[in-house]
This record gives sequence, structure tokens and C-alpha cells, in this order.
Amino acid sequence: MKIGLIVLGGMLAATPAWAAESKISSGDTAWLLVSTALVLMMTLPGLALFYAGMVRKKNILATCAQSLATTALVSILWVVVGYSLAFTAGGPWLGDFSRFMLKGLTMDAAHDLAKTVPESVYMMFQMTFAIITPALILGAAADRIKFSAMLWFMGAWVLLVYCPVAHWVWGGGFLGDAGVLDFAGGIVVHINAGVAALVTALILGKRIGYGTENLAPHNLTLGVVGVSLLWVGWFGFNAGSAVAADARAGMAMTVTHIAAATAALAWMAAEWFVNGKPSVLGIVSGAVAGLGTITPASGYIEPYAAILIGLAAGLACFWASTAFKRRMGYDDSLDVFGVHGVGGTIGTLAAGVFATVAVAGLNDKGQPAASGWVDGNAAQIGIQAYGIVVVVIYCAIVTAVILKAIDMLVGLRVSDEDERQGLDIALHGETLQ
Amino acid sequence: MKIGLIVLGGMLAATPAWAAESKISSGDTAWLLVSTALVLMMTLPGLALFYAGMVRKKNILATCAQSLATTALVSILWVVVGYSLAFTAGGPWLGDFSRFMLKGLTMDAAHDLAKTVPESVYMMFQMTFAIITPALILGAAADRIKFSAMLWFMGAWVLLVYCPVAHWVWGGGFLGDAGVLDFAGGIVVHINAGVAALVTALILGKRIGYGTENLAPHNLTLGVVGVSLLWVGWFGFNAGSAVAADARAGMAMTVTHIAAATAALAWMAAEWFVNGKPSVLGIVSGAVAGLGTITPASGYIEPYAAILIGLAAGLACFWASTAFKRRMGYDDSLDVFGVHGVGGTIGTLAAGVFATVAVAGLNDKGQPAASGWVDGNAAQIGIQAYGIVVVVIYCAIVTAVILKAIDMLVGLRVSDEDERQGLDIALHGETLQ
Amino acid sequence: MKIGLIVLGGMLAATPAWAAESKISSGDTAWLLVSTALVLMMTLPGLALFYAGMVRKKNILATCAQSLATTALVSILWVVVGYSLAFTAGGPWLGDFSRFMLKGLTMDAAHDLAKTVPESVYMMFQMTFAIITPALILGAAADRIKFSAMLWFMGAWVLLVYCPVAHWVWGGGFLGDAGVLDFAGGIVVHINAGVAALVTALILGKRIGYGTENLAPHNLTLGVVGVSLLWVGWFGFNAGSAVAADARAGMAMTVTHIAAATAALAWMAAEWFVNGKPSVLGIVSGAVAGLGTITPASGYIEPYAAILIGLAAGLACFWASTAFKRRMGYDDSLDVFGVHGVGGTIGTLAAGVFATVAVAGLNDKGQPAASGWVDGNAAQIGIQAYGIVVVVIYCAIVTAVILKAIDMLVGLRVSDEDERQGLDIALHGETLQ
Amino acid sequence: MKYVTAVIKPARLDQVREALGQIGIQGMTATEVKGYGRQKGHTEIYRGAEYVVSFLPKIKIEVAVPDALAGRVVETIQNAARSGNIGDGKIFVYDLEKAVRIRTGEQDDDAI
Amino acid sequence: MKYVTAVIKPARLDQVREALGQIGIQGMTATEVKGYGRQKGHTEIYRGAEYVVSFLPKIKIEVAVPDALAGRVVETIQNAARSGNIGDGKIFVYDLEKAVRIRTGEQDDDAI
Amino acid sequence: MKYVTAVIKPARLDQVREALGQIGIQGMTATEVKGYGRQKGHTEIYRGAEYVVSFLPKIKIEVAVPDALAGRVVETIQNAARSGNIGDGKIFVYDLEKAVRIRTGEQDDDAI
Ligand SMILES: Nc1ncnc2c1ncn2[C@@H]1O[C@H](COP(=O)(O)OP(=O)(O)O)[C@@H](O)[C@H]1O
Ligand SMILES: Nc1ncnc2c1ncn2[C@@H]1O[C@H](COP(=O)(O)OP(=O)(O)O)[C@@H](O)[C@H]1O
Ligand SMILES: Nc1ncnc2c1ncn2[C@@H]1O[C@H](COP(=O)(O)OP(=O)(O)O)[C@@H](O)[C@H]1O
Repeated sequence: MKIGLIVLGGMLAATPAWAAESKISSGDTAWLLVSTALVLMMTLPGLALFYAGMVRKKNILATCAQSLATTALVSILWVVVGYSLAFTAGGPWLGDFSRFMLKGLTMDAAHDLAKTVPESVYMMFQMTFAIITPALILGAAADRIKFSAMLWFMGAWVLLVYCPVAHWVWGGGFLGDAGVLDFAGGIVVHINAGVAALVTALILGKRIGYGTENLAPHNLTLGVVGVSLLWVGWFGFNAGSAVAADARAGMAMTVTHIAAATAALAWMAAEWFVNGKPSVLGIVSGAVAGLGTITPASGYIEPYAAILIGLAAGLACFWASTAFKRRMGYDDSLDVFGVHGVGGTIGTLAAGVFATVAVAGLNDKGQPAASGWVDGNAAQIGIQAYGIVVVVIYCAIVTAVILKAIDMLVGLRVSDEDERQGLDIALHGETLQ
Repeated sequence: MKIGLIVLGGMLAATPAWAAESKISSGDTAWLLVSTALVLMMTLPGLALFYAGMVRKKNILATCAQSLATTALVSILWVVVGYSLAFTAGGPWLGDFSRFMLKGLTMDAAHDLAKTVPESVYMMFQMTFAIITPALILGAAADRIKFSAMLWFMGAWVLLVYCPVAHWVWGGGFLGDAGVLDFAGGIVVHINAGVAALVTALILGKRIGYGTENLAPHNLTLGVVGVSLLWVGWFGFNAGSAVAADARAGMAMTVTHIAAATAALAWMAAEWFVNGKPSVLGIVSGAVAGLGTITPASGYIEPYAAILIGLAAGLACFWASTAFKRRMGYDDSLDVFGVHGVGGTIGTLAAGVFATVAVAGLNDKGQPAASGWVDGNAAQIGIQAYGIVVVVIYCAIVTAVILKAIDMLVGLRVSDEDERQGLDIALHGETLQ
Repeated sequence: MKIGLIVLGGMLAATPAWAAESKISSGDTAWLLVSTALVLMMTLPGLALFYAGMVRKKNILATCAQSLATTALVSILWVVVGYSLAFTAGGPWLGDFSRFMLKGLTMDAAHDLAKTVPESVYMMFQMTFAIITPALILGAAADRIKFSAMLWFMGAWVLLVYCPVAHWVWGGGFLGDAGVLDFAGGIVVHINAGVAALVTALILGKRIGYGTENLAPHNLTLGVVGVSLLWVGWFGFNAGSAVAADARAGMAMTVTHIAAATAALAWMAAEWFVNGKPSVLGIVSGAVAGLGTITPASGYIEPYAAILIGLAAGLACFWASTAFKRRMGYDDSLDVFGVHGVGGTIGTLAAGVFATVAVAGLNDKGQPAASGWVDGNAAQIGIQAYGIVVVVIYCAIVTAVILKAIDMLVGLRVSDEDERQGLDIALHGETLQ
Repeated sequence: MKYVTAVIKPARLDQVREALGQIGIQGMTATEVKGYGRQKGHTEIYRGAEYVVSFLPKIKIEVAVPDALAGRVVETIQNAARSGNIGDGKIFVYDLEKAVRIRTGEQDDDAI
Repeated sequence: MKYVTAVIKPARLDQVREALGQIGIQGMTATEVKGYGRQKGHTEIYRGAEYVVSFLPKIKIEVAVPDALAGRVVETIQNAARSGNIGDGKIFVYDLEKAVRIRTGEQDDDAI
Repeated sequence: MKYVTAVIKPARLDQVREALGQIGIQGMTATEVKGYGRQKGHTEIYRGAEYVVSFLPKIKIEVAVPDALAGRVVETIQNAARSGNIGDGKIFVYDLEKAVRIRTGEQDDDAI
């Protein structure tokens, strides 16, 4: 229909103003408004519940508080300066301050990456990504991080790590220019969060009782609700990243769902085989692994590839979160690295393998918007690897520096007494009755 | 607007390619993308929570696991072969294999039943129906079915019962050809699931303690959340079945909501009168009864009819789930037959009574898309009854055969010891703390 | 695009029928269908959970039952007569009966306030507002109101208070004519509910144990889920009130989110400072305060103003719900007045301050659709105050009369024994195990 | 010393606690329990299936007291917990051999 | 009087209650507890971290009985609660000095 | 035999369990309870309304031991549970007349 209108516009020699107006599609806008709501729902209540259900009962409210406060804090930072740093032209390393305090984001503004929707909607959609990425990291810090330290960390991390990396890959920066493909955030969101989580787990140290006490999830019903809302919300995350209500969104939704389902079954089967019982935790972890893994490839691939990616995601993330983690001995409490770091890496490489112009289509210049090994472009895998390596290194170093600085300034970890008593009562003066 | 564009297209002598492109409406696509997300949300977490809240505490995670694994398993089967069997031309009894592994579902494909949206979106929308229908059945098997048997059953049932029936009614099969009206799944979803549930309850036998121990819901808050999400999601189910964001979707949403509200009040009032207290379980059951009952009629009727249908749904399903069930002595644990079977039957007949061309409009050939007794077409009631009888018989027989076969191969029911201990720990090694 | 089509329509000298058809936008309709679902989700399960999580365990199901039954009852009343009273022309005080039982709401009907969507969708969207407003009041009556009295109250209040006030402000009544600005319901929803709640708290009297026993929330996880869904749903509430998927909806969503985030942080900071710990209850209360406060201004203001409004909301509502309430000595159990009454008032006045034509645009007559002090129109603040005063007085008086009448007829409050035992078992015969 | 245990209606806990406070009892332990006795066997119907609710929620309180106070404590609990309806509960008294305050090591009467 | 306490497997509660009912026991109090004994120390793996589950869910029941009945009550519980597997639980018997029915003030054997 | 009961802080349960394990105690039953004593009556403010939190969460542990071990068990619990702060809890010791292991029927010292 868009094309139809544009054609008509041309034939009727419409004035430029007219043409400009006509670019906003109410259908695309409706879908991006909804996608924004869906991705916000992934964090609140999705991720909050997923994480809250996996900690011990004495830390459940504190875990919720972390997701809530992160959402609020990152939102403000995004509006003030984050969006501008990530999504304005600037240079290859960072955007500029031209959207500081959203100035210039008027009613008729549109962003180059989303020409058929108002810029306010695009800015909000991207905000929800900037919220969930740092919120994901908190799974590695569960049960022991100070609330104040957590706030400082989230604020610093989103500005010093998330915004630059988003700019590099999506906002006109050097990784996007190098041809790195990342449809909805394999590098920007999942690898970024996974690596930061690993660093956080290493610097914070293990929970008291790790390896000796029962630290199993206290309420997996909450976990199931959380993952269900993540799954549903991921349709907004991936299909919303098409920034249009079109066949690409439809195909992104399709492959997203297929990968989630396949990975859930794969993790379930692997666990059944290895441990003798298929756990609910395993099924939901598998679903999240599939969803995270498909993310960078979701706008470029065909359904058959989603099955392969889902299989790889379920098996690899199961291994990374159990045997591998045990061997390495770090306490990434809710397996952010094992699921998002490992899954994001697999998916980003898989985009280099399976991306096909049949789905990705042509870009403005009439060239394939994406093509991978299956289209004969094996070099894409190398480009993907390059993007991964750059971000892993940058993210690991800056995250470590931020954490060390905060540890010196306010201290990262609660006292042993508070950790034993539980963060709910110790930090927030509240308990679940 | 669609019409406008088509008119314009004609006037401007657009090329066929142009016309084909112009058929995809971003507004309709946005709504169907959202409806897909809403209907998935009905199962995860909606139905999972509704059911989990009604079982005993020791079975809550197992109940969640059933919904989760069913979703994953059915999704894969649907993509591989289910969609093709149900929604390709084939013959009167079954589709063909032309969409095996979704082959041919390219970026510009559209399905005849949904010309203004990409076929990938329509396939996904229909997948969510194929997920929730078998998941509904599990309410009859609560607290005692083996997880492995459950997986075999779900897989077999969706392919041997759901896909054929969906083809008969919607996919170009003989029931649709006979003029059976089923807007969003009275026969395909609710009668189908309800009858299969009754058969399952009869073959599985009663829960240990049925009639002597307290088997009342352990956490109706979860039930309330579940039903709330079912209610909200049902807007996608029924209004989404208009496959367009238009007045028909609006009217479908309206009558859906009216029927839910009326039936909730009716069940509440009946229970208040009979038992002296209005229970929360009664209110939510009434809402579900109203939603299920209106489903087959929802795109064909006017608001006044929704009030009558809601009333009938609330009262009849209350009776079927209490007095009637007690008299018959089967243990349909979460009343899938009493609510969905009975409700689906009432609604399917009601579509024959209340369908009106004023809402249903004209079809491609310029004839009324639907008309019932109120339009002077009393014969429609007979056609509806014919559809019901065929599906009840087919579903009952095939479901029984599947269950008996699985019972012989792997055993349907857990051991008494496991049932007493609870399925959570026995089957999944997890508990709610 | 709308404009494009209309321009085209003019150029091609389309017939009036054609033009009328072309007004329905599938994109706008998609967004309003979704917004309706989102706002229903605010009540079920959003508000139900928010309130249920804040009462004591023995009253949790009764609290859910109140939201459920209110939704069902108000829906029916709305369809029968409420929508007609509120949204038909009628006179300055009340609409007429021309949409009694939705008569005339045919497939091609559209409402003057929402020309690009089918009237059924607009009616449903408005219904969700008519549901949540009375449901909000119930927070003041928590733990002690009779279920039967609650039903009578909800029914009477929605017809005698909500419908008239909605008509005055939105439906063509005298407050709208006087120029009162209320984008999405500061006066109609939040002040209305807040004032009614205060009156209800005063007439019902304090809970047994108020001020001596521990009445703190028993399960704030539910509260977090509830508020999260309120937050997400509020995108439908405010951005949906643009009745189009356009830049205005985008900006409304933006300022809504900013205000919520700012107020959550403000309340958190204030409580941290005053009480030494930031509570989860404080963070979620702050978010709700921000959301309620921004509501009347959300379609008229720029992002910077949302930060100021959010700050004011967080601090003022914190004070009103703690120090102020304690000094005044009423038991508004879940702080409906402190949050919605106070927030709604601040936001309505703020609309008079910050409304700007840059966001609000021009109305049909080419005049600014809204302009406040920042546009040089300081008089708007006075108009806003006039609207507030009128509704506060009317609402307070009529609410008091209704409550007194119900108290005489059926009694408002449960017996002391029932209150001690808990409403779940006493009124509904159910418990949370 | 005596160890006085009482099973009471949950709604009476606050009254009992206050009454005991007034006669100088400074410590107590309470547990959520389920019980039945005379008040038992009422039939409920849930979705058409009848079943017997055997156990009802009760609170068990435990108070260690010096021998001299035992009688008064029993009496006080009895008065504060009595509603006159079936299910008001029972008081049980045992002999307590020894009591220790963990923090200080104080023993017996000093410890309670 | 004797106060008979037993820690049993949760799944056996209904059988024990019924068996006691058949020998005329009219009242009982039950509490959810966690315990370990012989049945202990099994290692579970959760996400790759091994840990010892020390406490398993059990039900503690308490029955006050006249001296004469104590033996039979112990025997009855033992029979009804025994599955023959480890973790079946224990029965403990103490002396009960006094029992009072709160509602009526009846004492001792009349009260239980 | 003696029946040793202790009300301790929840965070100390693991330490107490381990300490008892080291002196050879093979079984124990634990219950979540609420208690108050010296540590009581602190005022909390919730939404502007002050109230007294009377009961705090505690864990009650119960261990049946042969007479000879009783003293050491009390001492061990005392050491493992003591943080030195108010609210550390109490230990109560009663006489236990009889113990039975349900599975085997073993009695008294053999049963525990
Ligand atoms: N023999 C008993 N041993 C232990 N607890 C008992 C016994 N009899 C009653 N109880 C407890 O006392 C509670 C109240 O007893 P019940 O007989 O119902 O009321 P009442 O004492 O007023 O007749 C029961 O719910 C149960 O917890
Ligand atoms: N010494 C003890 N003191 C108190 N309770 C005990 C003691 N030993 C065992 N128990 C309780 O009895 C339960 C069953 O005991 P266990 O030794 O596991 O089984 P069994 O008696 O069949 O050998 C334990 O879970 C615990 O609650
Ligand atoms: N007289 C008593 N009878 C029964 N339990 C008691 C008694 N006094 C205290 N307790 C229990 O012991 C716990 C700790 O007692 P408390 O007096 O607060 O600490 P401390 O013993 O360190 O002074 C209380 O929470 C309560 O559960």
C-alpha cells in the first residue's frame, strides 16, 4: 500500500510537503506503538518475574525492585542523552547531542531508520531495548548486589556501553558500516548483556552457600509467567524491528516463534536425557535461549534455518549453563551469560550463515540488504565474528572498570548479614508474607 | 480505505504487480500480528495460569509444564506439516503437502482467506489456535497424566483431529462447503477440545480422592490472572478472526466482551442463588464460558444477541459443570467439557439462530456471508447441528483410539505413589516453595 | 496518508459514499482495537493484582472478585445505556437515549470524536475507561465492604457520576464547551475516582486494626505485576486517546512513559530520604502516580514538561499518601485519593500550564486544539480549575448520597467477625492455600 | 516451669497476645497449624463434587512460664480466646525441665 | 493423659486421620514441617551446582489422648503411616499434665 | 530420653544443623514459626500509619535425644545459634517418654 501511495504521489505530482506527510503509515505506526508496549512488557513484568521466580524467597522483592528502578532510571537517561548518543549521525564511534533532551523531535520528525513512523515512536521503541539490556545483566548479580550500587551501575553502563555499541551497530557507526548484521540485537542486546553479566559475576563473587546450600528457584510459577510474557513480547522485539507491519515482520515473528519452540524442546530433551527428568526451569530456559539466539538473524532467514538455530541454542545454552559453568566455577546466578551471551554469539554467527536476500530484500541502493553463506557470501561469517570480538572486548573492559569504580566508591555487595537475612527486608524493609 | 485504493487502482490502470502489492494492508497486518501475540498469550501464560491455579499445590509446576511443552511441540508440528494439512486446498477431507515445511511461503505469499496480510502472519495466527485447542484438553487430565504420554497425545491429537477438523470447517473442506458457520472456532476449537476432554476424563479415570478429599483450587489468584489474560487475549482470537482491522473486528470484539460479562454475572448469580455465596471460581468460569460460547457466532451477530448468548452460556455451563457432572460421575477435573464442550455447542447453534447479514456482510459472490434464523434462514440451525454431530463423533472416536494406543505403549497415568506425592516432584524434580 | 487519500479523493471527485468509506483507517482501527485490549488489561488483571497484592492474605480473592464483578457489571450497563448517556449529543448535562442498547451502532457508524475508526471500536475503548474508573475507587474500601453493596455502588456510581461527568468533559457537555482540557481522563477518571474514594473511606470508616495492627501488603510481587501491566496498558489509555496511530499517539506515549519513570524515581528518592529505605511499594506507587498525573496532559505537552509533571507527581502523592493522610486520619486503604485524586488534580492544572499547539495541533476550525500558559494562554489554568471544582463537588455529593442510600438498604460493611476472619472465606467461601 | 500450648482461632491471636502481655508474659511462639476436633466434617461442594473439609486453620501458641504463673496464663488464654463457638480450641500444659536463653546462657526462670 | 506427636510423610496424612477416626480419636492438630533423619543428604544438581537437600517436607501431627488410649494410638499411627521406606517418620510420646477446652472450660480427659 | 526444642533465627538454621551433625545428631524436625520476646514491639510505618510488628519470623527445631546427650545438644545449639543480638532465641527441654520409628517399629533410643 505504501508503494501504491508513493506511486500515486508521483503520478499526481504531489507537493513535497504532501509526500512527506504520506510517508507516515498508520499501520506501521500502530505496529510499532504495540511493539513498544510489548517490549516494555518484556521487562515489566516479564523479566522481573522471570528473575524473581528464580531467586530465593527472601530476595524476591529486591529482584523486582531492580527491574523497576532500572526501567525508570534508564528511561530518563535515554530521553536526556542516551537516544541522542546512540541514534544521531555523529561519527563512527558515537552519535552527537542533536537530540539532547529530545530537542527537535517534533510532531513531523521521522528517523532515517524508520521513515514510515513518527520519530517519537521509534525513540520509544529503541528505549525499551535500552531498558531490557542492562536489566538482563542483573541476573548475574542476584541475591547480593547493593541497591544503590545497582543504580550507579545501570546508569553508567547504559551510557558507557549500551549507547556506544548501539551506535556502532545500528546508529550509523563503524560496525554497521562494516556490514555487521544484527537484526534485533544479538550483539547490541544479548552478547552485550551476557558478557557484562559474566564480568559482574566474576567481580561480585559467589553467593554465600553457592555449591553447598539449596539455591534452587523458589517459585517457578513466576518464572513461567515471566518467560511467557518474554516470549509474547519478543514478537514486538523481533517483528517490531522490521519497523513496519509487513511480510518481513511476519517472517521475523515466524522464525522467532520456531526458534523458541525448538530450543525449549531441545533443552528439555537434553536435560531429560542427562538428568532423568525434564524440569520446568529447563523448558523455560530453553525458550529464552531460542528467543535470544534467533534475535540477530530474525529478519534475514527462512523458517528451516530457525529450526537449526533453535536446536543449536537449546543444546549449547544447556551445556553452557550447567556443565560448562560448573567446570569454570563462576556464579552467574541466573545464567545470563550461559543463555544470552552464548545464544547471542551463536545467533550472530548464524545470521552470517543463513541470511538470505529472499527474506532480507533489497536496500535503498538496490543491493541485497543482507546475505550470508547460503547466498554464497561466506565472508559474512567473518564480518559477524569481527563484530562479536570488538563488542566482547569493549564491553568486558568497560564493564569491569565501572564495577571496580563503584565498588571503591559505594561498595558493590551487601554485608554477609544482609545477604543471609535476605535483601527484601535488609534493603527495602519489606517481605513477602 | 482498502476499497478506496482498489477503486483508485482500477482508475489508474495499475499493473497487476502493483495491484497484488497493494492488497497487503499495513493496518490489517498490524492487527493480525497483534492478534497472534494475544492468542499466544492466551495459552502462555493465560491458560497455563488458569489451570495451574485450579490444581493442588503439588501439581502446579507440572500443569505449567504441560502448557509450555504443548506450545513448543504443536508449533513445530504445525510448521512442518500441520498448517499444510489444515489450510491448503487438498480435498474435502484434508489439505495437501504443498506447504510442507512452509515451502512456498515466500515474502509475497498471501492466503485466500486473508488476502490483505502476508501469509506468514496468517499461518502464525492459525498456529496459535492449533496450540490452545489441545492445551485446553489438558484440564481434564490434570493431576494424573504422565508427561511423556501427554506429549505423545498432544502430537497425535493435533495432527489426527485438529488439522482435519480445521480443514473441514475453515480450510476448504466439506463442512465449510456445506455452509457450517464457525467464525472463530466453536466447532474447531471448543467442541473439539471439550469432547476430547470428556473422552480423556473417562479413559484416565478419576483422581485419587475425587469425591472424598478437598480438591479445590489452591491459588485462585493465579486463576484470576489466567482468566483475565484469556479475556484480553480473546479479543485477538475473535476480533482477529476478522483478519482485518475493520468494523467487523470491532463488532466481534464488542459481542465477545458482552458475552463474557453477561455469562460471568449469570454464573455468579446462579451460584449465589444455589450455594449461597458467589465464588471467584464461579465468576471466572462464567467469563470463560461466555467467551467460548460467543466464539463461533462472534463475527455474525449483533450486541443484543450477545447478551442472550452470554446468559445461556453462564447458566448452562454452570449446570453442566456442577449438577450434571456430579450426576454423571466423571472427573473432568477442570471442567473442559462442561465449559468448552457445552459452551461451544450452544454458541455454534446460536450462530445459526442469530447470524445476520447486517453484520456478516456479503461474500465475494455478493451473497450474504452468513444468515441465520433471525434473517429468515432457519435451515442454518440444522446445518450447524450437522457440523456439530460430525465433529463430535469423529473427535470422540479418534481421541479414544489415540489414548488407548498410548496407554498400551507408554501408559497414560502416573503411579498412585507419584500422584499422591504430586507431579511436580515426581515428574519434574521441582517444587513450589 | 489519511491526508493523502483525502486529497486524492477530492481530486478524483469521489462520490460521498466512497469518501465516507475511505475515512476508516485500518491503521488507526488496529491501534484502537489494541488500545482497548490494553486498557481492559489495566483492570483485568492489572488493577486486580495491584490491589490484591496490597491487602492482607485473607482478603486477596475478595479483592479480585471486586475487580472482576465490576468489569462485568459496568460493561453491561455501558452497553445498555451508559455509552448513550455519555457520548451522544443530548444536552450540556447528559447525552440522550439514541444509542440505548447500542441501537444504530451499525457496521458503517462512526463517532464524531473518532472519525477514522468504526464506532463499535470507539464504544469499546470508552467502555474500558468506564470500567477502570469505578474499579479504582475500590482501593479505598478494601478489606471491609460487602460484595453485594459493592455491586450496587458500582452500578449506581457509573450511571450517576461517571456517565454525566464523561459527557460534560468529552461527550459534548458544558465543561468541554467551556474549554476544559482533559486528554485521557484527569478529571473524568482520576479526580473522579480519587474523590469518590475519599468519600468512601470516610463513610465506611477505618479497617479494624488500622493504626495498631500490621496492615502492610502481603504480597508485593503481585503488586509489581499489577503496576507493570498498568504501566504497559497506560500506553493504550493515553496514546490510544489520540484515536489514531500517529505522531500525537507517539508523543502521548513518550510523555506518559517519562512521567511514570520520573515519578517512580521521585517517590523512591523521597522515601529513601525520609524513611531510610526505598520500598518496592514506593516505587510502584510512584509509577502509578506519574501515570495518573500525566493523563490529562498527555496529548498536549512536550517531553520536558513530562519530567516536571513526573517530579511533582512523585513528591506530592508521596506526601499525600503518608504524612497528609496520617494527619487527616482517614483510612483510604490503598491510597486512591492520595495517588489518583491528588495526581489527577496536579495533572489537570499542569495541562493548563504546559499545553502547546506544537503538540496539540489545530482543530477542525483551524484554531489551536489546546494551548496553555507556555503558549501565553494563562487563562487556561483557570478553566482547568473550574472543571476540577465542578467535578469534585458533584462527585463528592452524589457519591455520598449513593453510599448512604446503600448503607440503609443493604448495609455497606461486613460484620466485625467477617472482617476479622477475612472476606475470602466469609463472602466467597474460598481461600488462598 | 510449665510449657503452655494452646490451639486457637487465628482471628483471636491478637487478643490473646494482648491479654498475656497484660499479665506480664514477655515472650511467645506462634505457629500456623490445621486442626479438627468437635468442629469437623462439614461438607463442602466444589464444582459439584462433595468433600469433607477435615482440617481448619488454627494458630498454635506456645508459652514457657514459671510454675507459679501457669494457672493464670491458662485462665488468661481461655478468656481471650473464647468466642463461645465450636472450634475455640484447646490448651495443653506440660512440664518443662529446662529453659536456656541462647544469647546469654541464662537458665530456667531467668530465661523465659 | 499423653501427648502423642508423630512426624509422617505428607501423603500419609489422610490415611492416618482416617485410621485414628476409626479408633475414636476426635481431634488432632497438624503442622507442615521439614525434617531429616536417616533419609537425608541426597545431592541434587541445579544448573550445574551440586547441593545437599537436607530437609524434606513432613507433616507433624499432635494428638492428646487419655493414658489408656496412648498405646493404641501409637500403634494405629504406626500402621497407617508405614510405607516401609526410609523417611516414614517417628512417633514421640510425652506426658500431658493438663488439657482445657477453651469453649467450655472442661478439663483433662473431658477436654480432649 | 529428652526432647530438645529451640527457637532460633532463620539465618542460623544451617549452622545449627551442621553443628549438631558434627556431634552425631542424625535427625531433626524444623518448623517455621513467629515469635516475640525481648525483641519485640518495634514500630514500623507503612504509608503513614504506625503499627507494632509483634511477631518476627523464627525457626523452631526439635530434636529427640538420649538422656546422655541432652546436655551436649543444648550446648551445641546454643553455640551455633548465638549471634549475641537480641532475638537469638530460646532452648526448651522436656522429658520424652517414648519414641518409635514408624518404618521398623524400633523403640526409644534405637528409634532416634
Ligand atoms: N485431642 C486433640 N489433640 C490435639 N489437638 C486437638 C485435639 N482435639 C482438638 N484439638 C485441636 O483443637 C482445635 C479445636 O478443637 P474443637 O474440638 O474443634 O473445638 P472445641 O474445643 O471448641 O470443641 C482443633 O481444630 C484441633 O487443632
Ligand atoms: N532425633 C529426631 N528428633 C526429632 N525429629 C526427628 C529425629 N529423627 C528424625 N526425625 C524426624 O523424623 C523424620 C523421618 O525420619 P528418618 O530418620 O528420615 O526416617 P526413618 O524414621 O524412616 O528412618 C525426619 O524427617 C524428621 O522430621
Ligand atoms: N516465654 C516464652 N515461651 C515461648 N517462646 C518464647 C518465650 N520467650 C521467647 N520465646 C521465643 O524466643 C524468641 C526469641 O526471644 P527473645 O526474647 O526475643 O530473644 P532473647 O532470647 O535473645 O532475649 C521469641 O521470638 C519467641 O519465639
